[in-house]
Amino acid sequence: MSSEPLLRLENIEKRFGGLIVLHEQSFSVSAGEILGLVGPNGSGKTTTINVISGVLRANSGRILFEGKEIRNQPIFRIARLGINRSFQVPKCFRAMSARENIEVAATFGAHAPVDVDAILDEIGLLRHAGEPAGSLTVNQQKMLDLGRALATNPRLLLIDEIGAGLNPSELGAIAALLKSLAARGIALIVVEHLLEFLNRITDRVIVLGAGRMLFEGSLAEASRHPDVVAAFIGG
Amino acid sequence: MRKFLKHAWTACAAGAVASGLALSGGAAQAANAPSVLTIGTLYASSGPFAVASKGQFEGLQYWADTVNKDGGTYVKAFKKKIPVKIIAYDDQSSTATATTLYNQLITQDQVNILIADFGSVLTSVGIPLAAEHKMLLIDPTGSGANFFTKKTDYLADVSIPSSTVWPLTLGHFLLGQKIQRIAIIYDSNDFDASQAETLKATLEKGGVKPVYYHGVPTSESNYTVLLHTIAAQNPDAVIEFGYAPNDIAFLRNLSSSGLHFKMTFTIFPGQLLDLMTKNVGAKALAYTYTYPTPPLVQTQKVTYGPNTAAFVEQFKAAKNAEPNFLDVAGYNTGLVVQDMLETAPAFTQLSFHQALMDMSGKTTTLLGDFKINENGAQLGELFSVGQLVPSGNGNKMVVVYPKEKATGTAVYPAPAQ
Amino acid sequence: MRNATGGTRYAVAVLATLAVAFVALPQVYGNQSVLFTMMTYMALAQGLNLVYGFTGYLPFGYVGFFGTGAYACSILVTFTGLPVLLCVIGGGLAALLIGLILGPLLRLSGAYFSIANLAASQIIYYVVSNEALKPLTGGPYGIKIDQVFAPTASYAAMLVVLLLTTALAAYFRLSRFGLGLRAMHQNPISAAVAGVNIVRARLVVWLVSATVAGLIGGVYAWNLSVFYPDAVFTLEISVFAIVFALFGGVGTVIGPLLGAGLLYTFYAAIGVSTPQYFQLLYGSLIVFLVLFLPNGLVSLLVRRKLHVL
Amino acid sequence: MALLEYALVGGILYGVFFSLVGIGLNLVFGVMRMINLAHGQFIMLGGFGAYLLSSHLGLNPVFGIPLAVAGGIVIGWPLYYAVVPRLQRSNDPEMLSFILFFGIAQVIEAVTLLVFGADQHSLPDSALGSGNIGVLGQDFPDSWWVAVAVSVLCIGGLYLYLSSTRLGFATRAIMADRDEARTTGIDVDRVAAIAFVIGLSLAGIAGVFVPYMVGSVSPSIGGGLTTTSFAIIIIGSLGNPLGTVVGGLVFGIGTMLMQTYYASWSNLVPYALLLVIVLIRPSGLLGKAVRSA
Repeated sequence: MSSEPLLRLENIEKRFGGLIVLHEQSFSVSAGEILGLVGPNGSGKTTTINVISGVLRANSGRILFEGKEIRNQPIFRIARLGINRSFQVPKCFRAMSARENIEVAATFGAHAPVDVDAILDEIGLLRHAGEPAGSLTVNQQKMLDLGRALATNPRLLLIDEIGAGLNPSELGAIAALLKSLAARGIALIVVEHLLEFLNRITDRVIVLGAGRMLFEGSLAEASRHPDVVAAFIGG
Repeated sequence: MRKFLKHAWTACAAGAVASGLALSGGAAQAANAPSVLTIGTLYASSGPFAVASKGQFEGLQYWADTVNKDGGTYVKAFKKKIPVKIIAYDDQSSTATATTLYNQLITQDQVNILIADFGSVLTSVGIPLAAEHKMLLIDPTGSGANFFTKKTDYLADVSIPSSTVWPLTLGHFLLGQKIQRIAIIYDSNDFDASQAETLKATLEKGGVKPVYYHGVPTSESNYTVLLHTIAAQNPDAVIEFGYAPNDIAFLRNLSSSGLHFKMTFTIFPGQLLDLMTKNVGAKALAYTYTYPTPPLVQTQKVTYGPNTAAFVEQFKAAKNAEPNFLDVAGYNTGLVVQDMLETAPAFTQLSFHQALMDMSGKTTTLLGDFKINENGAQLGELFSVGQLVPSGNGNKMVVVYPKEKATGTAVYPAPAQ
Repeated sequence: MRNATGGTRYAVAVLATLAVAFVALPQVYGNQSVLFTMMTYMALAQGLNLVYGFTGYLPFGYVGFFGTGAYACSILVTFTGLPVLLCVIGGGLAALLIGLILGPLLRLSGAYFSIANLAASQIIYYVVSNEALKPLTGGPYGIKIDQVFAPTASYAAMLVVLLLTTALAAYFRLSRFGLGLRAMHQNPISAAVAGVNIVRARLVVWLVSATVAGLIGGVYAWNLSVFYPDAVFTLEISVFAIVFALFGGVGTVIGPLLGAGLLYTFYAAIGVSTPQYFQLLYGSLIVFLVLFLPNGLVSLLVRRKLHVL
Repeated sequence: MALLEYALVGGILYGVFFSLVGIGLNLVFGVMRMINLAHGQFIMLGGFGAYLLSSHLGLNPVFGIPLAVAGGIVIGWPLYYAVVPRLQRSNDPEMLSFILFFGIAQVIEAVTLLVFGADQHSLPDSALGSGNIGVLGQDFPDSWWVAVAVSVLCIGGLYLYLSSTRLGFATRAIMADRDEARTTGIDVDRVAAIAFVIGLSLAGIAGVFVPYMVGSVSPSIGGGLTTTSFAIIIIGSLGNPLGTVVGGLVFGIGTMLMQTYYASWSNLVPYALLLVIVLIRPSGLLGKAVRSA
């Protein structure tokens, strides 16, 4: 049982029309682990997250969550199984209050009762709980997006570029938060451009280039790998 | 914007007050003679029935003007003349609006006499309401076959016979001319489809089966390809039953298609000759057939009111315009009401209805014989068949059938133009 | 959700006000047809609000369900002799069935959905009014069910349907299900990620809205009792429902009621006083509304920080 | 067989004309993402313009074409700036514009009704030639051929405008992505206002020939023309002006075949086609439409 990873992708392929954006992706994540997903723009990082969370459907391959195939499941069912995500551009319910944003997820996505106040506190928005999400700053909206994901009691979290635009102290706080989530046993897949930030929270990364997995291992090793270098420089 | 809303509110309130004031006027019809006789009716200023409805309404109004010039209409129940006042609302050709407005006339204005709007569609919704409130609905032109299925005291079709019987004469004419190949194209609505059905049945009884018999949507506006399809059956006579816009499109397409038939029949040249001539051109109308209606055909001997020729003179003098059939139908409705009031011994709806029944079969107006049955259907004057024959710059109507009314003989086959 | 009980009390108050108003009004104002038509449009605006206000799908062919209900009810009266109330419910079920058949339209976005729905309503209209269906629907000759004509009973029935529709709107506004709807309306993908079954929620709302329109149509047919296909399929019915709902404010419970109530009064008033300018006034009013009050009357209340149901 | 050929040729001619009827609506939608629900009323105005010229000034109705263009400018330019930027800022421009243009349609119809009355009006047949021209042995009236020729010229002209002028290029950029276009420095409102003017002018030009193709013009014909135009542009695909030609042809041929073989069902054609195409291929024959979730 313990050898079975929480999530396993097997030969996932995704095409847009004739364009193949994900080639035969296969990797896995275990509970409590933080996996980094790096690569240049257009390398398929966000597409990978979209495919796992059900926002996009893979054309072939298998996605196994706790050994069960979830590839053709609708988004909401994947969410209820315990996979959730944040968005690169936060997608909040702008006319609803911060609290209501969390309540939606707590009501529909979680199996067990959720302490909404605790989540608001965790993402630093308790004081803004009554304000409409649309009036929050972009960074606050990012946190709200994350909070919305947390309110579904996820066991796998997909984090899409949460660091962009944050100052060092905010980055530090986020890093601490993500690590504490992992410590609770939540698996995380973190898409990030800020390698230094990534280096702080993860010891395993997957490097994507043009939809292919170029490398899997530590970030330090990755920077020495010729394919990776070529992909980033555009060679 | 708040200001704007405030205005809207004020307008709203003002409207409500104004209508409230207007409504309080017509109340209380007691044993004492009212100072003015209220006649409620509807018309449509816009929408598909506007042209016809406004014609009918003008005719009725003209009648009211004429009697008021004489000090009103004589009411037997009160043994004196009382002026009439027409209360009319605009239903915009909408049945939903017509429903509320019929009710307005009955319950708020409490009119003495209730007259329906033009045509079956706008008449239909008034029928149950009138019956519910025990009002006699005087129905000038609503001739849906559905209306007259059982005995009623509250409905009387006074000006035109049910469209079901319109083509009887036409059918006999076609049989009499021994025309074998007949094409019938009609619009899928009550008015036209019921005529097509009657004509087909009449022809089949005479042993003639139409070579083409198809309904088209009432919205049909281009007949070019249809005409070609019809022509492929080599018909001698083509009968098109439509509303005025259909007839216009049909005749225009026919004249520009280069096709020619020995006989072509449409409905509206006989009712709205000016409109049709303006839109189709006199040349395209030449030698086509239609149901000629007053004032294009004249009723000389009447038992009540002016005869057709006299009416046309009066109307032209007063309105500076030629009356069309719908003006006549509206005016005739007024005349029938007038005769009814002169003979009804009591001022009640039932007495009114009885008066109409008593008049039935004994009355002839400018529109012809007046005859209704106990279901309220009009059985009077059947339409004859007429042909438009070139005369000067336009066409003149020649009644070609039945014989006793004929003013000439049919030019058959029609010469190619 | 903290206001749930307050909201419920508010909803009960709205329902009670409606009920009292429409029971009392005929005592002081004798033109019951105006009141009946007003209720019809209030219910239609509310029914349309269920789907437009809570999902953002504008059903331009809403009249298709209304007409379906009217005809299904009339056909049942004509051929089965069932009690008329059952026939009205039959009208609702027929509209539900049509809604189910048209369910795949929900895959379309914005304008496509509206127009495809419009096309569907026209198809129903043309089929019902086609001569080939004369034995069943009366085709172009119209249908007549005056054997059950009962203005007072149908008035009461319309009031019940109006209350039902309004209660549904309140449910959509206040319940857990409604919370999901609001989230979905604002951002369908986030709502799905938050666990809302958006496909099912949309379909449920769509079917409920369709059924309601069918019930309204059934009662309307009962009240008219003699009518032609145009009377229950005219596009004007959709348009009025849309304009009324928008005028009041969609996505709320009281908005469509206010909108239909006020605007229909306005309609009836100018229809009686200055009919020749009616269409002009009405058209201009719509233009002004969209430009200056796009979120409806209730937005004025919201701007003053008043709680709106 | 002759019947089939006649229906096909007739359907093509009718369809080409109806492409012109629909194309203005589609251009406006493509550029503004707004549905001009008053489209049919603008067509109707074009018809009345030609009627005025013909009946009061004794001019040939084809002079209605420059009049339609002038009308498009005089009405379209101020109308665009009065309402569109304001609507674009609202929370649901697509749906609010739908309703706004419905209001405008009502106003136009009401004013026309007050000025001209509810009667049908038509134009003299002889003005566009009273003979017939045949193709493949199938004769059609001269007026059809003139209408078709004008339609082809207008659609061709629009194609050239979009494909080979700077403004046309900017127009296509806006159709592809309004915001992106704005960031590249295109004066979106100016380009879109021009497209709106072109859309209304094309509607007006179509209106000049409406009395020939559908018998007559009257204030109440606008609504029906709008719905037919909708069907045509959806069959083609919303926002793709050239798809409209495909839509027009499908509509024209479908209608004429139905008229020939199942006349009473012919009014179902545009709607049934629309529904079937939208369900099988939601993007129309040339485009995209499915929402992302």
